[in-house]
Order: sequence, then C-alpha cells, then structure tokens
Amino acid sequence: MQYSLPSFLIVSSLLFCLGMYTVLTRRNAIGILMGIELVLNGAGLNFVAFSRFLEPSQTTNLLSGQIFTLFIIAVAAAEVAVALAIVLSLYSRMKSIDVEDFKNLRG
Amino acid sequence: MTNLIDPLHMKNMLWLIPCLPLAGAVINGLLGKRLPVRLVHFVGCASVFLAFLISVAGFFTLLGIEEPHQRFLIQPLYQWILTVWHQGSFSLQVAFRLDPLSITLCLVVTGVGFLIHLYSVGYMAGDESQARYFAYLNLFTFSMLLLVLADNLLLMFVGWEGVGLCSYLLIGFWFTDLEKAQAGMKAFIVNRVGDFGFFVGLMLLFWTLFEGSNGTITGLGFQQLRESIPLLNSASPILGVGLATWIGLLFFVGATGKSAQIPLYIWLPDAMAGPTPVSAFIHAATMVTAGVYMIVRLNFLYVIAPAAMAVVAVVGGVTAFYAATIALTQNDIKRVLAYSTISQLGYMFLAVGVAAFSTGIFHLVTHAFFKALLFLGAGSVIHAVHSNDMLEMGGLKKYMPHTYLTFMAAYLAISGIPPFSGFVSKDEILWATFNSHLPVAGLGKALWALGLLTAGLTAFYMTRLVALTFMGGFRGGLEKEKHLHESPSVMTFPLMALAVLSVVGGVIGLPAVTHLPNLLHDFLGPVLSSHGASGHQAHAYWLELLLMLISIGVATTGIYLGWLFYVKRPELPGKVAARFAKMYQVLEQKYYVDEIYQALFVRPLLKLVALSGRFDLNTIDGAVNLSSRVTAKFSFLIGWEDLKIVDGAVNGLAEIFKRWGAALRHLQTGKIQHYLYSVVLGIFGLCVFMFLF
Amino acid sequence: MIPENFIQSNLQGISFIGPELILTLAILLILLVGVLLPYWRHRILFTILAVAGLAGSVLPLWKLPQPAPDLTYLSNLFVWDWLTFLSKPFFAVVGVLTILLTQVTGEIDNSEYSECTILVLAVTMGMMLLVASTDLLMIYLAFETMGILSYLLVGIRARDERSGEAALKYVLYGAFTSGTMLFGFSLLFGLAGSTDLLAISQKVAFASQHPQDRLLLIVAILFFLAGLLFKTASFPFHFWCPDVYEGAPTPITAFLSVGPKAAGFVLFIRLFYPLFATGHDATIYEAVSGLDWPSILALVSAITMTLGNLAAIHQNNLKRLLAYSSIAHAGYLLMGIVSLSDLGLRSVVFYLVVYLFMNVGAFAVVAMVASAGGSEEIDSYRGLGARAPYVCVAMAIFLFSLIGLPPFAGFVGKVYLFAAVIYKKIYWLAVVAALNTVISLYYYLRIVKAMFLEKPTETIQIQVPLSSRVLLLALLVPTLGLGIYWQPLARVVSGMF
Amino acid sequence: MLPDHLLSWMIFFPLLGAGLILFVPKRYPTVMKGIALAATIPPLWWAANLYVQFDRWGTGFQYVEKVPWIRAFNIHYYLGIDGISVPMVLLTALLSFICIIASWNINEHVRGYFALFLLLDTSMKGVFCALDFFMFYVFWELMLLPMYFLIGIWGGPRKEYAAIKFFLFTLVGSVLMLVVMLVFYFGSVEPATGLHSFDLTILADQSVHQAFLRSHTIRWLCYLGLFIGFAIKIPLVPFHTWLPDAHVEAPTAISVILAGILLKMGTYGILRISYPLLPDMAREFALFAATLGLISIIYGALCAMAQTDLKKLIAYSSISHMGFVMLGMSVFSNTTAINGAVLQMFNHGTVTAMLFLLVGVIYDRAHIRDIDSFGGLAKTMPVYAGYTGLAFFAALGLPGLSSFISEALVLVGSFQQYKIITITATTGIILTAAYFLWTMQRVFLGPQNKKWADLPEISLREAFTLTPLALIVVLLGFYPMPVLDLIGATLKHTVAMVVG
Repeated sequence: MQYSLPSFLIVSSLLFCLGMYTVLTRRNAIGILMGIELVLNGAGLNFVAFSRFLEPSQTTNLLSGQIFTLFIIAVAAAEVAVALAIVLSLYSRMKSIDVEDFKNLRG
Repeated sequence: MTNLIDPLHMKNMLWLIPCLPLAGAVINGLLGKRLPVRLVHFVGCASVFLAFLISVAGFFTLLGIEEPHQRFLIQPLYQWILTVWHQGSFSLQVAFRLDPLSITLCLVVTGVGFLIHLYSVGYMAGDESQARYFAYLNLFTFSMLLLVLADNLLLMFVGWEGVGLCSYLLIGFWFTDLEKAQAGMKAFIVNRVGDFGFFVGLMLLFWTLFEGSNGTITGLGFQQLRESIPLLNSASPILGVGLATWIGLLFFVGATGKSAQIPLYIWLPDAMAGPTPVSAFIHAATMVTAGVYMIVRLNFLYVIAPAAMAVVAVVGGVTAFYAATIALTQNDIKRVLAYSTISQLGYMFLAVGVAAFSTGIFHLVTHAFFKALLFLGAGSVIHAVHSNDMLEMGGLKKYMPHTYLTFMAAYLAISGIPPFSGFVSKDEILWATFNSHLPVAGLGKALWALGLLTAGLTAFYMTRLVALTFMGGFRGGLEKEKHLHESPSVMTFPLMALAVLSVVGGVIGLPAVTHLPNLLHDFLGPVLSSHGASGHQAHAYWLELLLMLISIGVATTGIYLGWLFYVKRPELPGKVAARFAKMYQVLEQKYYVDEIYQALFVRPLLKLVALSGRFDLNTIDGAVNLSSRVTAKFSFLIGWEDLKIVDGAVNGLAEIFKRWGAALRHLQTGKIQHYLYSVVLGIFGLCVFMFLF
Repeated sequence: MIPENFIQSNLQGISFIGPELILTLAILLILLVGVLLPYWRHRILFTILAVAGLAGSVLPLWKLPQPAPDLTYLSNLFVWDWLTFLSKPFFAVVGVLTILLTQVTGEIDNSEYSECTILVLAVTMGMMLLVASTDLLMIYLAFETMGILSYLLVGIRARDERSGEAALKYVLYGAFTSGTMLFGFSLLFGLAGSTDLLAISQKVAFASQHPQDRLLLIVAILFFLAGLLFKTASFPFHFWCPDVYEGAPTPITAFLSVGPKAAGFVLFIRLFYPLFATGHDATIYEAVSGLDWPSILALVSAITMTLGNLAAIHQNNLKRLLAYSSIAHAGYLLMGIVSLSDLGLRSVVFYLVVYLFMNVGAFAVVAMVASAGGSEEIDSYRGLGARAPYVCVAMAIFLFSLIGLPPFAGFVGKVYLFAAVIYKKIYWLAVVAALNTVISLYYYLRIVKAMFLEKPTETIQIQVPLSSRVLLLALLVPTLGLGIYWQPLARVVSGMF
Repeated sequence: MLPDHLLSWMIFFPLLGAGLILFVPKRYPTVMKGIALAATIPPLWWAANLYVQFDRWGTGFQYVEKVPWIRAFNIHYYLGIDGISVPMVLLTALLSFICIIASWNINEHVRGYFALFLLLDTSMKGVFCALDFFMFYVFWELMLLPMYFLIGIWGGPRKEYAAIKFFLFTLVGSVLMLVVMLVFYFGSVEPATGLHSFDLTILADQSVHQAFLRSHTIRWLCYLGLFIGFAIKIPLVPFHTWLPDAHVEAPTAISVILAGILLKMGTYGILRISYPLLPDMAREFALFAATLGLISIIYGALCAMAQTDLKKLIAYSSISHMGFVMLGMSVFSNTTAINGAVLQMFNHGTVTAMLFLLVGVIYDRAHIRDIDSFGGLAKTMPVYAGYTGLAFFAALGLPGLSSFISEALVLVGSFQQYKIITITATTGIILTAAYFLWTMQRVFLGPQNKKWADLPEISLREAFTLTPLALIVVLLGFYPMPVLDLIGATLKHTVAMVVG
C-alpha cells in the first residue's frame, strides 16, 4: 500500500505539536522530558521521510537522512540521560520534581 | 609757559588730564591705609589740581589757534577694538579729543572738582576710611574726564558707566547703614536702565550709517559721525518715525537716566545719602550734566531730528516745573537742593531742546558754580548742626557769617537776580525758548511761560530755604546752639572762591542786548552746528529787554512771597497748607512716585523672578520635595508601590526608565513553565513579524 | 573499495582537526590522573593539565595551509576559512580563562574540580567543532555536545540547590529549543535533499522564488532563530539566561556568557550568510529576495538591547545584573549580524574578542569578592573602593569598558558595531543603540558609585590573593591596550573576509 | 628652548605627573600636591610661548602634528591649533595651574584627587588641539570619567545625584555625536586615498561629501545631533538643569574648571565641527540658536535672581553669560559678533573662575553658602570685599572691565542681523546688574553681622590665585587687542566659510 510523502510530514508535524503541547502542560519534569523526546522523534521522522521519498536526482547521497536520524536518536538518549541525572540530584534534595517548586531564582 | 601753548606739545599731554586723577585713585586705593592721612589728602587734591593746570594750558593752546574751525587737538593712544570682515570693519581707538566744548567741561570738572576736594579734606576729617573716599573721588574725576575727552561714543560710554559706578560707590560710602547702600544700588540700576537706551541708540546709529555708507564707516569717532550724519535722512524710517529721531530719542533716554530727568530721576533724591561734597561734586556739578554734554556733543544729530529736539525741550521744561513744585514742601535741606538741581537740569535740557546749545552749556557752567556752592554751604551747615532737617536750624546767620555770605551769593544767583551769573544764563534760556520755532506752533511760548513760572517757584523755595536755615531763631535746642561754630578755613575758602565765580560767572555769556561779545558762544561756535537758533540775530532789543524785566519781576515777587511766608508771618505756611491740605500732601509725598514705581516695575519683576526660579526647579528639573507631596496624593490612584508621578521632565525621564525596568523584572517569574511557554510565544511572534514585512 | 584520494583526503583532513584531538587527549589524561590520585589534594595538577591541553590545541594551527573560503576537509564536513582560523584560538583562550578563574576562586571545591575541568575542555572542543562545520549533521552534533555538557557544567555543584535549579531550567529550555532547531534542519533537508550547506544554499536561492517553498523556508528560518537566539540569549529566547547565570557558579557563568554565546553568533554567520544571503563577492550582501530576515533581526536586536538594559537597572544581585548586561550586549552584537556586510562580520568578531576580556573580567571580580567573604549583592560593594582599591579600580575599568567609554576597548567595539549599522544606513537602530548606551551607563555606574562614592555598610576585609591580581591584570591589559591601539587586532579581523 | 611636538608635550605632560603621583606613598600628601603643581607649570610656560609665537595672520592650522594611529579606520593622531584654540589652551593651562593651588586644602584621598585632576587637564587640552574627529571624540568622552569621580567623591551633600546627572546629560549628547561622526565618516571619501576619513580639515571641504550626505534631511539631522550634543555642554536653556547641581556639589577648584573651561567645550565644538562641516545648516539654524541664546540670557538672569545659594547664583549667571556667546556665534553678516563671542568665552572663563574661587574662600571659612545668612562682610574682610567687588562688576559687564568689551561686541555685531533679539538681550545687562548688586548688598553691605565678625581675612595663597585673574580682567577691559588680534583672522575665515 503506497504512502505518499505528505502523509509522513503530517504525522511528523503532529508528533512535533504533541511534543510541544506536552512540554507546555506537564508540571512534572519527567513529563516535559517526554515531550522533548516527541519533538526530537518528530524531526527524526521528517528526515527519514524526506530521505525515502526524494528522487535520487534531488539528493546528493541517498542515505544521509537515515544516518541523521540515527544520530538524533543517539543524541536524544544522551540528552535524556543528562536531564534525568539533574532531575534525580534535585529530587534527592528537594524531594519533589514538580517544576512549580523551583522558582526561587527570579526577578 | 609758551612751549606748553605749542599745540603739538599739548597734544601729547592730553592723556595726562584723565590719567593723573586715575593715578591718584590707584595710589590712595591700594596704598591708602598705609599712608598718613595728610599724604592721602595731598595726593587726592594735587592730582586734580595738576589736571586743572593742564586743562588751563590746553584752554590757552586752543585760544592760540587762530582759525576757529582748526581749534581741536586729537591724541590717539592705541587701537582699542578691531574686527575685520569682507564687507567692512569695526575699529575703535582709545583717543582723547580736546575742543572748545570738552575744554569747558574739563575746566568745570577739574576746577570745581579741586575746590570740592579741598572742602572734603575738612568735611571728611575724622572719618576712618578717608583714603577710600579720596580714591573713589579721584576715580570719579578720571571717569568724568574720560567721558568728556573721549573721541568716540563707545569710549564715552566707558566714562558714562564709570561715573555711574563711582556714584554707586560714593552714595553707599557709609555702607554699614543699609538704606544708604540701598540708595547706591537704586542709583546704579536706574542709570543702567538709561545706559540700555544709550547702548541701543549707539548700535542703531552705527549700523544705519554702516549700511548707508555701505561699509566705509568703521567706528564711532565724532569726526566720522559728523561727516556721515546726512546719511540718516536717506535711511528708511521705522514705524513711520525717521531714523535720526529714533536715535536721538534713544540717546535722550540715556541722558534722562544719567541727568535725572522724568521718568528716570527717582535715584537723585535718594542719592543725597552720600557725603555732601559728593552730592555737590557729582550730583550737582558734573555727573548729572553728562546728559546735557552728550546731547550738545551730538548736536549735529539732534539738529536734523526736530521731533527729538521737541521732546527734549518738553521733557526738560516739564521736569523743571515738576521738580520745583516738589522742592516747595521738602524739609530736608539736601533734598530741596536735589530737586532744585533736577529743576535746573530741566532748564538746561529746555535750552538744548530749543537748539540753544551754547546757552545750555553756559547755564551748565554757572549752575555748577552756584549749585556746588549751595551744597557746600548746606554741607557746612549740616557739619555744624549735625542734621539735615531745616526745622531744627534757623538763625545761623549770627553763628556762621562766612557760610551765610557765600550762601546768599549763590541764593541770589539761583533766584535769578541780576547781575549774578544765574540770572544771566537762565534769562538767556528763557529768551531762547521764547523765540525758538519748534515743530508745534506756540510750544516755544508755552515752554517760556512754564519756565518763567518755574523761575518764580525757584525764587520762592530758595528764599524759604534761606529763611528757615539762616533767619529767625535757632530751633535746634539750646545745648546744640552752644557749640555752633563757623567751619574751618579749608572749607570756607572753596565757598568764597565759588561765591566769586557765581557772582562774576555771568560775564562769559552776556546777552545780545548788552552789545558785548558773548564769549562762550563765540568760543563754542565751531563745535556746534552752524544754524543754531540762538545767537545775535537782528531782533528787537526792546523785546529782549522787556522779557528780562518780566523775569526780574517774577524773581522779586517769588523772593517777596518767600520772605512774607517764612520771615514776616511764619504762621502763614501752616494756614496755606491746611487750606490746600490734599494738594500739599501730594507734593509732600513727591506725587507717590516711588510707590508707583515699586508697584509698576519692582514687584512684578520679583514675582517673575520667583516664578522662573520655581519653574526651573520643578518643571524642567523636578526637585524631589514638591514631587513627593504630589505623589503621595496620587499614588493610591494608580497603585504601583514605588511609583513617582513624573516630577519634571528630566527626573521624570529617569523615573520612567526605572519604572519600565521594574515592570520587566516582574516578567522574569522564575517558573519554567512560563519560560517554555515564552519559547512558543516567541516563535509565534517572529512568525507574525516575518509575514508583516 | 574506497577510492585512493578519499583516504588520502581524509588522512590529510585529520591534521586539520589537530586541536580537537589534542583536547580529547588532555581530557583522557585528566580522567586517568583523576582515577589514580585521590582528587582532593591535586587541584593545581588538573589546572596545569587543562591549560597545557588548551594551549597545545592552538599549536597545530600554524602549520596548516592558508585558510580559504572553499577549503573543506573530511569530505566537506568542515571548512578551513579565516573565521575558523580565528575562532579556534579564541575558544582556547576562553577555556584557559575559565579554568584559571575556577582555580583562583574557591567556588568549585576540590571534589568536583576534575569533572569541572573535563567538562570545560569538552565544551571547548564542541565549540571548536561547531565553528568549523558546514554540514547540518555536524552542526547539530557539535551544537548538542556543547549544549548537553554545559547543562552539566551549570549543575556541577551538587550540594547547592540554586545550581541544581539553574541546571534544570537550562536543560529543559535548551533541549526544547534545540529540538525545535532540529525540526528546522529537517525541513531544510527536505527542501534541499542534502545536509551540506553549499548544496542547500544553491537550492534555497532557487526555491525562494516559488511561494509555497518560500513558506517552508520561512518556517525553517523561524526554527533556526529559536535555536540561535536561545544560544546567544537574545529576546525572545532569553528568559533562561538570568536564572541560569545567577544559579551557576560564577566561573561557569563567565564561561557561558562568552563561550557558547560567541559560538552562537559564529553559527549565525555560518548558517545565515551562505544560506539566506547573496552577493558574496561584493562587500555588501543582500538578503535572499522575499525573505527579509534582517529587518526582523534588527527589531529583535533593538528589543534585546532595550530589554537587557532596562531590566538591569533595578538589579541588586551583581551576577543577575551582569546577566542582563550580557543580554544587552547580545543585542549590540545582533546589530553587526543585521548589517549584512564585510564590515558587519568583522565588527561582530572584533566585538566578541573585546567582549571576552571585559565580561570575563567583570565576572572574575564578582567571583573574587564573593569567594573573599563578600556576597554577590551590591551591599557588599559599598565603600569597597577604600578597602580593596586594586579590585575596585579593575572593576571600574571593566564596567566603563562595558559602557563603551573611549579609552577602553568596549568603546572601539561599539564604534565598529555603530560603523557597521551606519554603513548599511539603518540609522534608527544606531540611534536606539546610542540611547541604550546611556541607559546602560546608569546601572553600570550604580556599581561604581557604590564602590567609590558611598559609605561601607559591611566592614569585612576583602583580601584578594596575588594569583587573582595577576589574572585581573591579564584581563586589564587587553581591555586598556585594545582601547588605545587596536590596529593589530583590526588587521587580523579584516584579514578574514 | 621649546621641545618640538610642542602640542603633544603640552597635552601629555600632566598625564606624566598623574602617573608619578600614583607611586608616591600615602604618607606624603604635600609631595603629591607638589608634583601636581610641577606638572602644570611647563604646560603653562609652553602655552605662553605658543601664544607669543602664534602667527596672527595665517588662516591655516599651526604647530600641526599628524601621525597615522589606526590605519584600519584611517584615523590619525592629528593635532593643530588656530586662532580659536590658542586662547582656550592658554585659559586651560592657566586655570589648571590656579586650581591646583586653590585645591591645596583637599586632604582626603589626595592621590586620587590630583591624579584625576591631571587626567582631566590632559583631556581638556586634547579636545582643544584635536583636529581628527575621532580623536576629538575620544578626548571629549575622556573628560567625563575624572569629572564624575571629582564631583562624586569630593563633592558636597548631594554629590552622587549631581555627578550621575552630569554624566548622563553629557553622555546623551556625546552618544548622538558618535552616530553623527560615523555618518560623516562613511559619508566622505578622501580624494587622495579614496578612503573614508575622520580628518576635520578634509571633511570641511564640501566636495568630499558623498551623495547621501548631500541630502537636506540627513544634513539637518546631523546638525541637530551635533547641536544637541554641544548645547548640553554650553548649556543652553532647555538642557541646562545639570549645571546648577554640578556646580553646587562640586568642590571649589572643580567648579572653577567646570565653569571656566568645560562650558567652553560646547561653543568650541560648534566652531570647530558644526560650522566647518555643515556651513549651510549653520546658516539655517542661526535664528534658532540665537533665540536659544537669548532665552538663556534672560532666563538665566531671572533664575539667578531667585537663588539663595551663592554658588547656584553664579551657576545661573554662567548660563546667562554663555547665552551671549551663543547669540554672538549665530551671526554671520559680520565678524564683530563672533569675535565678541570667542572673547566672551575667554573672559567668562577668567571672571567665573574668580567668582567661584571667591565663593570657595567664604565657604572654607563659614561652611555655608546661603546669601541671606551673611551681611556686612565688607567690614570684617575688606580686601575680600574688594576682590569680590571687582569680580561682581566684571561679571555684570561694567565698561573698563573685560566682560563689557565682549558683551558689547556681541550686541553690536548681532544688532545687524537680529534687531529685536539683540534689544531684548540688551535688557539682560539690566537684570545682571540687578542680581549682582542685590547679592553684593545682602552679603557685603549693611551692618556688620556679629556671627561672622571673627572671619579671618583672605589668605596669601587665596590672594595669589585671584590676583592674576584680576589683572587679566582689568587689562583686557582697557586693552583687549592681545586676544582680539589673535582670533580676528581665524574668525574672518570661519565666517567667510559659513557664508560660503
């Protein structure tokens, strides 16, 4: 069953918007991280879709999109790892990962 | 003496006349305190005497020059001001000019000046800062000589304001007494108002001639002005009034300021706060006559501005009458003489107004003699009685014979009794006014009548003065009467000298009817413009004789009335005053002029000053105090906790920035949610802008 | 079979990434030493190693060939042009200064010291890579290494919850914006089909004529801006900056305010000039028709400056004040980017160099006073002029340079930026910047006023050790020197384009 | 024996002194003061030589020193003086020397005070000799730093507010000037080298200006920017509110320098930059500038009369006198007015310096400046009353003293072009006379005030600072040619250039 490029783009945009929505509404740090993951995956999907559907004449080498997505996944993992480390260190001291509690740096 | 007469040699000595008194002033001023008093006196009097000798030498040098039109010596000292531009240049030299007019004034200033310096030695004996007094007096002599000898208008202006400064310093000489200092300040500021008019006239004159002669005229030298004055007629009139008239009027404003004519005369009566020799020298003989000298010096300008001449004449006449009326009711001996001076100056301006320039100068000279004598006499009376009030004097004839005799000479001169000098010069003025032809028909005759009436009033109040001071019994209390004494000889000698001059003075300007040469008129001839109205036209001698008799009659009736009121029946003045109570009161209060000036000028100015001071502090600058009160009232309205209502543009601006800063600080909430939300908002905002452009 | 020239070109390419390799070597060495020796006694050792690594990284640069705009290496992932040639030593200097500052001030105690040096070296390496890369993938990778490691750097002080909170905010904000930028990259990849900037720039010029492609380009630029404006802390993506700068330890804040921010601006130049501007040969470029991004950036620049300056007026905490001041300076730097011209680029790089010294100087003084017993609040600075004259005079010079007063380097930097904007006839921005200088005067002078003109409220004695004084002197010399005679730097900077 | 590169020596010699002072240990304040004094004597001697050897008839710049400084921007270290700058340099050298002596009783942070003072001296002389716009701007802003600290640290009660206000006002002006400077830099191409240039002599040649610098709006905006920058410094009325605060709070010697020299920077800037670079705009702005000058005269006098603080009164009188300078400078139909203006700059420098030194004398003794609390001082301090009398009469423009000549020239000159403005300005001399005499009366005349009966007479040191100024004021009153022939040729050239 043939899927056209726009459908993929729609899905990736959806992913992006969902990610953005999650980031905005979640009060829980981990929730926000999940939202960010969604945004990154949206971008990754975009890369794969473009790489798949663009004719050879338009692209210099076929697989650069896929390779890019691989790297995205790797970087996303690293990012989450660091973020979780920071959240954990905060949790150990503040006993809460609710984003609302961290607001004494302001003005 | 002969080599002095040689004009070339004299020309190089001209600068000595003003500079000797200056040297005297500097020596006394800087070293005065350390010198013994006698040396201070010597330096003060000698410098003026030397100047007098050189003036006399100058006078004979001028006489030595046969050709009348060549009778002037000009000594340029150095280049004073020079600015050059393409279309022309503005260059002035410091130069002294000795011609018949200035030598006459020089002689009066240095001659009378020397006598007054001598008199001051006696009068000021015992005062602790005599050095300062003589320094100021010498400085004044220097400024007056500079004014008289200056060869261009701006240098004359330097002398003009220099005398103003010295009169300020001398009026407020005993500065520890506050209202004496106030009188000095009043004199200087009123003079400054007059100088404003003088300066604007000077500017208008220069630029009109500059444009007229498209750049050839470069300075304000009298010679240059005299030659290019016809250009004024070609200049287009402003507001319908010819340029010459404008300039004439502006200079006349300066003259009223300096010579105390209406409306700027208010400072002279208060100037009596100064020592009496000062009043005699400055406020009678020399400074106040500067205005008359200036108009005579610029006679070539006034001659082509008949309207200005008419104004001068009218103001002169009215001032004469007006001042005489006030003099009737004054009890302070020096104020009576002050108003009498204003009145006599009015006569001089009347003379000059009707183009009788030489007569004006003649009255100036004779007035200098007898008015200085009157003041010095009054001075020695005050010196003895230690009070100015005539009601505390009386019967001084017995105690001060010399003063009395010399005072009588001056009294007869000023009242216009022949053959005294006062009569000759005043009658000459009345005669010139009578047959002058001023633009308004019959104005000459009206002014003559006014002058005649004033002559009568003058005779009356002078008799009143003499009666109250010298006749009758001493009203100043017994113990004072015991040590009434004649003034020392150093004071009475000048009195006698001036008395002789007052009596003999008339000879230099004998009227035509006596078929004797009018020496002064011929001497001043070349300086004055040719078609002067007065002079020996062929006219009915009998008319002149008749008028002379009328004026003598008026003078004698004045004296008789004075004698009747104050000697024969002393109670009469009280009754007359009671009947015309209101009119007497007005005269007593000097027509409430001081109060009117205070209300018209001084108080509004002070209000404006206070307003601009507050305006500057609060509206432009925004001082904290006023604004905090305003803020307290309004801050609840807007509810921001540290709001400051815009207090003045400048601080207000700083406040606005601070308030925006505070607002932005609230933007930084510290909540992560808000930050992430701001990312989305930011992208959306940029997107909107992207599509806008 | 891999073609001969391919290997040969790659081997040759290795020599180009010499600096990065040396840094990695240094990191490994420090890790080794950290494991072997108990770390709390050998703080100075790590400093020496780190500084040696950074200094060493600069050495290979001299042997490399003359930089040229088209000299790409490692299968054109990187380009070796003037910008890279100047940026690598610049970042090395930034690294050295940060490490010296951490060594001198006691903010980071010995337990975390080795990690801190490693992270600083790693971030520096990330920046060096970012500056050279001309491939979307490589840019993303370098951007992320720099980003993620700097999150860690901010959160390095485990016990201080302020540093934790700052790190959290930084990581969430940073991840989200870099995610958005990545999405922009993907869109651009979709349009051009390749990740190489040169190829993309040809496609973009062609695509901007068609309306629907232009829409895609606009969205791509927007997402680019999100990432870049975040990194350079400009409006509207600056909200993280004050909190993170205040929370992080002062040396790290100094590092953040100069290192990554400069990398952000160089990335701006790397991305926007080839992709969205034409006319490279002439000295004046034109934005790609239809995409008028310079006027947007001009507006952003104006708002950033004004916001930074106004918000700084009321600050009492000096680190927060300097945070807002760095936002304002980001606004000034954007002025250089906005004026699309050689002079504009030169002014940005010149200002970055000048900004490095005066900003690190200011942060250094704040760090020293804090570690010598005072607080970061302005109260501890009242009347300090009498008690610690050397430090205060240094602080005054840095602040006057930040304002942009003549005898100091800041003024020359400002002149360059003003010249760039006026050269492009954007007068309104020049006037706005001029007025901003006046507003900035107010809050910088508040500190100077506190130090010299006011009576002290605290009486603690501030003793600054000799090593700090030497570091301050090292920062003072360029601030003053460049202010008086900046011809050599001007020649180096102009050599680039 | 004069060193070549005379101007550079004169400008940077005080800086050497400042450097030297930094190394003197804290325990020897008098040594520091000695060094400071020694640092001002040679420049005074060189300035005097400069004055004597200056060629009165040459219209170009003399003692020129031109060395390339920054080739990237084609900036040159370009010094040179002409008729306008010689009197100003002489005034700066003289007043610096006098102020060092006048500030002998400063005794806290002596090192900082004298080092900053000499730095200020260097920057002032730099402004008067700079011929390169960039260098002019650097020296112009270099002046702000020392001034801020001198007012801020050694000032009176509200010193912080006054210092920050002074800095903010001047910086607004100079930042606008920076923008205009760069517009001129890019708007002009040097014919010889094809480069842009900051050189004022090149920028003055209108053919060098490029197309966009010829459009009327750009030139109008540039002139306005420069005019605001300089008007703040003069100060003209709407921008003057910093002056009274700065004067009142500054220590005596600093308010002498502030009034004596810094106020002249504004008018000097207009003559050196605005007129040569934008002559057509100068003509267009002339009436506006003359009106502002007039307002300054009248408004300054009125505000002066409303003051109770002696120093504030003199500050407002400075605004009034500088109004004359502005009026004189906006007349181009003859050189009398502009000659008067430049002479007034010099005269106002000496007269106001005397006034502030005198206020300093009474402030050191009585520690208050309120006019109404004094009275009858002439009795207790006659010599002091003498000096003040001379200064007051010079300030109110009494003929025979220096200010009269310059005010008369300004009024006579400007009468040709603006009749009504000049007549209103002439009323200014009445207001000035009124408030000076009123002050004279409230402070000196009247009965001796017991409270101040024991005030010591003026000391020798103070007399030594006042006497040279008094001599200049009297000498220039009777014989102003030494300054007039100095500035005559240059101003004739300037007016010819503006009239075009």
